[in-house]
Amino acid sequence: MPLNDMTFIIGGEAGQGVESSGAGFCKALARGGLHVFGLPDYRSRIRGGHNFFQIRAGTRPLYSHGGPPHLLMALTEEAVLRHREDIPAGGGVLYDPEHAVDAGWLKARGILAFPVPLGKIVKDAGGTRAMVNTAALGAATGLTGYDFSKVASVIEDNFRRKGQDVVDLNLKIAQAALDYVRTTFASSFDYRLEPVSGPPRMVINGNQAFCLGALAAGCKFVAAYPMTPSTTIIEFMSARAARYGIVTKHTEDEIAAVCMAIGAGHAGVRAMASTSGGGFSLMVEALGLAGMTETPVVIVEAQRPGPSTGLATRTEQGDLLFLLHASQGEFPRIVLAPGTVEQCYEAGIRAFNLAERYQTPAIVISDEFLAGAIRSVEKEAFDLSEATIDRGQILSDAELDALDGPYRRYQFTGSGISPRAIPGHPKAVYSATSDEHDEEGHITEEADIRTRMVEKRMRKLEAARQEMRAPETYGSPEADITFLAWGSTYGPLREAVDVLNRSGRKANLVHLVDIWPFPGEKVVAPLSRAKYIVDVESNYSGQMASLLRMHTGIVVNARILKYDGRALSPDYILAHLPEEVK
Amino acid sequence: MPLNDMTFIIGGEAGQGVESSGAGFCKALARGGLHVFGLPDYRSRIRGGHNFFQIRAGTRPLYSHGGPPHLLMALTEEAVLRHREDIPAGGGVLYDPEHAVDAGWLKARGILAFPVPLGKIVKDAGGTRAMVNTAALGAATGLTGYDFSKVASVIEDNFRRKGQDVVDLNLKIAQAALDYVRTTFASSFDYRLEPVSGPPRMVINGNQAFCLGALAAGCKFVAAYPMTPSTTIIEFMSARAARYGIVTKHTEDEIAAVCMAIGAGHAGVRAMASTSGGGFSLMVEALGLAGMTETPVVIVEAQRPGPSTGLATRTEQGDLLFLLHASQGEFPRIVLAPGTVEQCYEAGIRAFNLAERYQTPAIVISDEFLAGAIRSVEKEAFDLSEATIDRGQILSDAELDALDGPYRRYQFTGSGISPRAIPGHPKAVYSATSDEHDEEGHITEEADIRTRMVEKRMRKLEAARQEMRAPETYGSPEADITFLAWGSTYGPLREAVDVLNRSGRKANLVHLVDIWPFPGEKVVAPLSRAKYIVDVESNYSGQMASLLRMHTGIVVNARILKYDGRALSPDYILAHLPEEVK
Amino acid sequence: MSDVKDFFVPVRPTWCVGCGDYGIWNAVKMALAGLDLKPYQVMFVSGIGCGSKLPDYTRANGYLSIHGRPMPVATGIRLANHSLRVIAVHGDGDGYGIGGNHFLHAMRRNIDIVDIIQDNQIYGLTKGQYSPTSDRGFVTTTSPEGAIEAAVNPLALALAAGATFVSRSFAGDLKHLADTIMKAINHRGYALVDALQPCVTFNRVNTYDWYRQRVYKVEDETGYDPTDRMKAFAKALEWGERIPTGVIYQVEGKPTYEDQVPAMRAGLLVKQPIVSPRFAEEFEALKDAFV
Amino acid sequence: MSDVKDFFVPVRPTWCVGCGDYGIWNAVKMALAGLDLKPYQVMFVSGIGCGSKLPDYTRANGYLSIHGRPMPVATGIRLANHSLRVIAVHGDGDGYGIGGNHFLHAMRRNIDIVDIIQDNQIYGLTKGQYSPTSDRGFVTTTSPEGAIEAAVNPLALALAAGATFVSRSFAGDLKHLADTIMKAINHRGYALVDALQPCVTFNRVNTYDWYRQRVYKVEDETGYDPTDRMKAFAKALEWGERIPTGVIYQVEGKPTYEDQVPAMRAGLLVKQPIVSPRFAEEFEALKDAFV
Ligand SMILES: Cc1ncc(C[n+]2csc(CCOP(=O)(O)OP(=O)(O)O)c2C)c(N)n1
Ligand SMILES: Cc1ncc(C[n+]2csc(CCOP(=O)(O)OP(=O)(O)O)c2C)c(N)n1
Ligand code: SF4
Ligand code: SF4
Ligand SMILES: [Mg+2]
Ligand SMILES: [Mg+2]
Repeated sequence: MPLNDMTFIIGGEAGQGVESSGAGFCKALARGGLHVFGLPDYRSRIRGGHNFFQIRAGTRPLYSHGGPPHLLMALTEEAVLRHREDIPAGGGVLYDPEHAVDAGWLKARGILAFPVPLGKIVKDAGGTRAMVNTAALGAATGLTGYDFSKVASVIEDNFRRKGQDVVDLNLKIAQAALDYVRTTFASSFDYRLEPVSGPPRMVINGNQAFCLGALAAGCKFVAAYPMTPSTTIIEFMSARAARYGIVTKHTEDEIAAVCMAIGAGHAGVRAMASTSGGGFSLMVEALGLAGMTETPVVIVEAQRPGPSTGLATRTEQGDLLFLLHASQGEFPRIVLAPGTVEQCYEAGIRAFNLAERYQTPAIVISDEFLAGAIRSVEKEAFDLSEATIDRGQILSDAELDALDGPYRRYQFTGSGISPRAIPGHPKAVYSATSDEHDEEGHITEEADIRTRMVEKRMRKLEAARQEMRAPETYGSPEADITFLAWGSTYGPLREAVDVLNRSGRKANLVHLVDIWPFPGEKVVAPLSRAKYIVDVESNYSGQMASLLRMHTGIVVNARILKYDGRALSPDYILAHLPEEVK
Repeated sequence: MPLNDMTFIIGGEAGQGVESSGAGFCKALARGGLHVFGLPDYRSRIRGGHNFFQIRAGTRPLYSHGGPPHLLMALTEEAVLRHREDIPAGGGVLYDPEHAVDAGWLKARGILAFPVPLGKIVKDAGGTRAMVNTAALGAATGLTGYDFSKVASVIEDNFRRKGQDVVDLNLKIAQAALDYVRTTFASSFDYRLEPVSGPPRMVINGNQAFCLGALAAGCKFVAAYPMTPSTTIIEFMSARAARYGIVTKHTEDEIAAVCMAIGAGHAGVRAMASTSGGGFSLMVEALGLAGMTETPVVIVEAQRPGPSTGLATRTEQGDLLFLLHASQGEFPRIVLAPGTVEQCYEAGIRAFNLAERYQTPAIVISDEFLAGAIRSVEKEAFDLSEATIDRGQILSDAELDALDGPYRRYQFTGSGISPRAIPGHPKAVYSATSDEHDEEGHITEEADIRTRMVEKRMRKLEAARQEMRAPETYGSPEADITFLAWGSTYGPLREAVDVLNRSGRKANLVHLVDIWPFPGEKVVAPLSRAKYIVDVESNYSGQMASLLRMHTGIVVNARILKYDGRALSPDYILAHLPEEVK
Repeated sequence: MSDVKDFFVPVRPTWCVGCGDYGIWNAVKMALAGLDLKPYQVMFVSGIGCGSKLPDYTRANGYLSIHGRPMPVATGIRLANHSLRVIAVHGDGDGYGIGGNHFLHAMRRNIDIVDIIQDNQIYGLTKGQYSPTSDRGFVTTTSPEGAIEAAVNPLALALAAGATFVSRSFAGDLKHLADTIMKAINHRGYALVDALQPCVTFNRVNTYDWYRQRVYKVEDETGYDPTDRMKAFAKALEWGERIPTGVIYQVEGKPTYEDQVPAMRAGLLVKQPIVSPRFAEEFEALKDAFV
Repeated sequence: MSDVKDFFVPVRPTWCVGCGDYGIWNAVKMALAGLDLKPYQVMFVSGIGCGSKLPDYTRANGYLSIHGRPMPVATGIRLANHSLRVIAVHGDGDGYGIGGNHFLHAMRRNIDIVDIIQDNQIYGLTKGQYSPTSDRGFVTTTSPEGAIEAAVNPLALALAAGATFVSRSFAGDLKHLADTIMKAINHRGYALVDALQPCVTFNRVNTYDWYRQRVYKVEDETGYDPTDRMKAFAKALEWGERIPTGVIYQVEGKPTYEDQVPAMRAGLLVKQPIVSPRFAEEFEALKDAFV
């Protein structure tokens, strides 16, 4: 009887609350001390179609979705048809007998059919069709024998805003479904869940984690134009703007968004713009403006599959080389690609520190998978006391008062970093300019000053490169297979590495978060010991492998690439191992 | 007595006609069978400041500026101060004694002073101050003993539009200056020019040559927003639009420019947008649109030094890696980087053929140096009969009439190229879409179709890679030094190679025009024989060297890089040879 | 005669049940059929948004471009082939938000394009943020305390920008909308159709009822003269208790952009020979100019 | 008292002799001195163009941004530090051409920024292409047969877009221009100053004389009421033989954008502690919401 190790799928139409009930269930499981990983899969439409939400629950930390679903909670017929092939024998399908589900097909494959009159239960309780998902939650709780009080507490929290009546109604529905299942199917389902002891864990996605980091970093200004999968960043910050003294601005377009953030950064506050690839494309010109005027600004780019509009609600890592080289001319930038929610939180802090320390744009690159997938994680992982704030070289009022001679905003220095003055002080009067300029900021065309100014700016990359961190190495030190990864593929790969190592193989992974300035030597170190390097990326061309070769000469032995808009899973990676290392 | 081998500089304020008289003099020399190279150097201001124009004249084809100026035609005091240090002994300075020129300084260095009362000559002839440059031309003709009829014929052609009076006045002024010089200085100047026999040659710059190519290719639509150094393209085409049945559009911004070109390309005409780096930055999102909808469109990007506004009227090759990776997601594109005016002409034709053959954007990358420098070149080099037009796979009306079943615009094919139908035919009704789509063009989110559609698009790169041409190798086959270059540095490098080989060294150069899809093997071939590779680029980081390593693993031995906004010259290259090969 | 069925494709719209986009879709097809236009004679150009999916659901030439850029794409198409009836169709965020600059410049150009804005006063496809036409105080995820900007007034802007046809209609009044679109198609020059479009999912304020209680037709008003720009401006400023619909302004006889482009006088650009027979000769002359 | 000399920097303008930009430059400095503003209290934000170089020649905080984008940069600055008097100064191509969308949205936002457009009806810095305000028929290198678009009417647009202060002046009338700029600075909310600016090099039509023969001041007109939006619109449409200057429209008392942003009530954003003292506590609550 498999206990506390199972995978669910909740499937239904857009608008049926598939995602919210999935997330709610995850939270209920986490409140029972279980680890969870939840992955939404939805279409670029508001109602109808087929959405689903995958939940994995276990007693060890989970880093990825994947594996066959043991229980399918089908809110529509289509959900059954879409997923039934994946269900292993012994698994089950929970559905409303209103829907024409071929129970014979299921039984023939050893899959249990759990018809539950969800619609009727809701109706009898006096609920609306939108509450069917609550019924399904109750039913699933019943089938798996999980502790209803955990589910009930989440229902209470989620509906509290809507009033006690709504809370009670949902509780009633969930309870009724649970009772129905308990009486009808007793304990005929093998897969069981029960609370274990464990610390309270957060269930959080990458965008939320990044926002917590940005709040901890003292971000004061957020500008954005909505674009999936980045929209939840500006929405999260807007909801909390009044409380935390943040200005958020939904702008007329992405050009305005990044320009406003640059303006705010210039004026002295920590500022960011969040977007996805298409919006970033529109920010490219202003990115160079920030580079030239040495204005700190943070840009978050949550990737989705391109080119162009592509698959608006899906995932890909197709923008790496674009982000690294975007905008005309050459200037320093920082690029971080967190791979876990913990790293998202950390990137939220580091990006602002690095942007201000090097007075340059800092780009945080994530993707729909990382932005939207939720994971249980210890509260301590988001540690405020480690969130040191380093604003870099800013002249204090006293230092400015003491200044004699003109303030030289772009002073030539050994590090390339010139002390900043925040506008508004009588001694800090200068112009920043997108034209080439002299130390005081005045436009110049002199060849010598130009050369030195380019070198001054680019010199900043040297110190930045020093503080870029080595990739994380995880897995067997004596690996026969070394996976190379960046960003969101960390989780699935980590699980694949665990599977391999548990099966007696020797595998590890080398994962980059700090991407630019490319920490060449630190990347070479772990890879030079590698026997067989497999580059794993959610894109067509293996962009990290290209970058690696460009900067280190190392050529990977093989690539596992996926570009259908769905996240790489451990199963997929294992199934696609190159012949040589199979 | 050095005959027919000399360098001039005309220097003065913006607005004094430095560039037009330089270009006119070049034409006059070419009409005498001489080879010329002319390079304007001007500031981002409309009047005042210091502009200059360098002219080299010789009896062999010239590929670059460079070398010390033998005669400085100074229209201002500043011109003398700026350039006098560069003049060799035996050289001369022609100036108006109105200006406080230190003739003693010149004499002390063996430089001849040729004070000519240009202003007075103009005034006496009844001219305006704007005609002083004409006087200077006449004077230079006199000093060098050149055939005045050649100069006169250019004056006639240039001023004909303004009426015979203006022609006559300018001729009178030029003649008067010439007479003054002949009487006053006899033949005291060593450097002489005289007509030689030779075919009539064009004197043309890269933008003009590209436009001739585009006209030969049947380009019917040009959209642009003005931006130095690309503006002269839309201006050239606009001036000839009515005559050649071309629609040109100065748009509200660069986004509109490229979108209009894409729309026109979609509707079935050959269309292009021209811009510089900042404008290209704004076109990035739509670039991906063309990639996704498989719309042929040509984009010309004439680079200038960045980042951001940078040095608006100067030159750099800083945008290579940006152009290659611009826009979110992955899709095929073609990138050509012509290095000479002949190659610009050719690129004007090939870009349209490649864009239509592969139904994808084709980018032509040039820079201010190539766009604006003029060179004498045989008329035959621009051969219309070689300008074959290949529109790729377009379904004829008859083929469409015969179609049964729906038209599948994005049909899966072995080559990845799907036959196009031009909208307007009853059987060719379909939608192009920036979302991922199926063979008929309808939006889809299905993983399988997505994967196949990505592969179909990317497959186009394979055939395109095959037809990308090998780099040109020039120089000693047994070279000890191999220079690597792309785009506009061809000319200066070629001259540097000649100098080295003439001096007994063994040097050659490997120059890429066809950059993307990167013709890896064809680049490896010449470089694998190289003993010592020196990458020469007008940028800070050596972007071609990075690209080379990324795609071939080859690491260059050294780099000569320049990023002060001024074009690389043969002298500069020779002076900066790495110690190992000095 | 063509028929609405001619515009049928076997693709089911992904719009929410009850969405105003259905009304606009049906009205457009009625208008095309009413004018006896065939699918191959029409080119829809859209951007990105719920409503912008319309061309995917309609048999006709179509180009689903990127967010905010249908106008320049449509302009390029129209200049290359001015036999196509080009109809831009896109959301209020697309047209008045990110695409605002193209909106302005298309109008002063008087390019002969019908510009239908699916004006639901919200961002639908991105799940409910406030849009340029959202009223002050409108609460959404990006305006949690209520919008603090004045709403864009598309009709007033159009009048100021020099549009030659300015209209508004309502997705809940199919006949009036189809009629207005027909007039827009028949108009020579740029024609704005601001189509009020309930978003039943995210906009719980500006519902069918809300609009129904407010809209009235200027055609029903005795003496309303849509050729008077000042009157039209006053009318355009009305928004609140009463919302005018119909042709607010139309001036005929102004040259279109297409009328004035020399190269388009010879006929459709796309039908011109790629290089003219006498080009070889011309080319020699072109080169000679550099000699 | 501050003085025009306070705004002096030892950098010589690169403008052509006689350029209208000198007039605007002098008028701006006169206005600042007249209002006793100090260089550190003012932030100029420009784009790219001849006129956009003004901040480089003026002692004050400045940000020379990119072409068309001064308004959003200025908005970001202003939201971060609303003690700065933010003055955008840029060309007609910059402001009404490529920057048109930001122009529209800044106005409806009523952000408290003075927006001075150096309106020379031409692209100066790129050497003479026609601009959005070029009159129909104007011949340039990109309009060799004469412009075939109707010119943008900035004042009419501003009125339609909801601007609360709409004015025009002339670089050839220093006193009037300085005066108008002072009024614009004193206005709470977005303030447009369309400054007619002869480009002596590339615009040989709209010269000092051309403007001088046409401009008149609405202030001199008895009974002109700049608070009447309809009258202002009629006035804005005047262009040709007579060109109105002065404050065409002003409405006071409308809340600025800044007034309405909750986070800005606590004072200047830039002066807030980077993280508040009670943030540690708040942070625990933030995290707990995910448990
Ligand atoms: C450059 C860019 N930015 C943002 C988006 C995301 N996006 C898609 S639709 C949309 C707005 C939808 O609103 P609207 O145009 O009013 O259309 P509706 O969905 O309401 O019909 C946005 C912001 C995008 N696709 N491209
Ligand atoms: C994105 C971008 N496109 C084009 C340019 C080139 N450019 C510089 S100034 C200018 C227009 C100048 O006209 P205007 O704004 O009217 O200013 P003026 O020079 O007349 O003062 C242009 C197109 C640029 N710098 N950036
Ligand atoms: S979200 Fe709104 S606009 Fe979009 S389809 Fe649904 S109802 Fe229509
Ligand atoms: S080109 Fe015109 S706008 Fe520019 S500085 Fe000269 S006169 Fe002034
Ligand atoms: Mg909308
Ligand atoms: Mg201008």
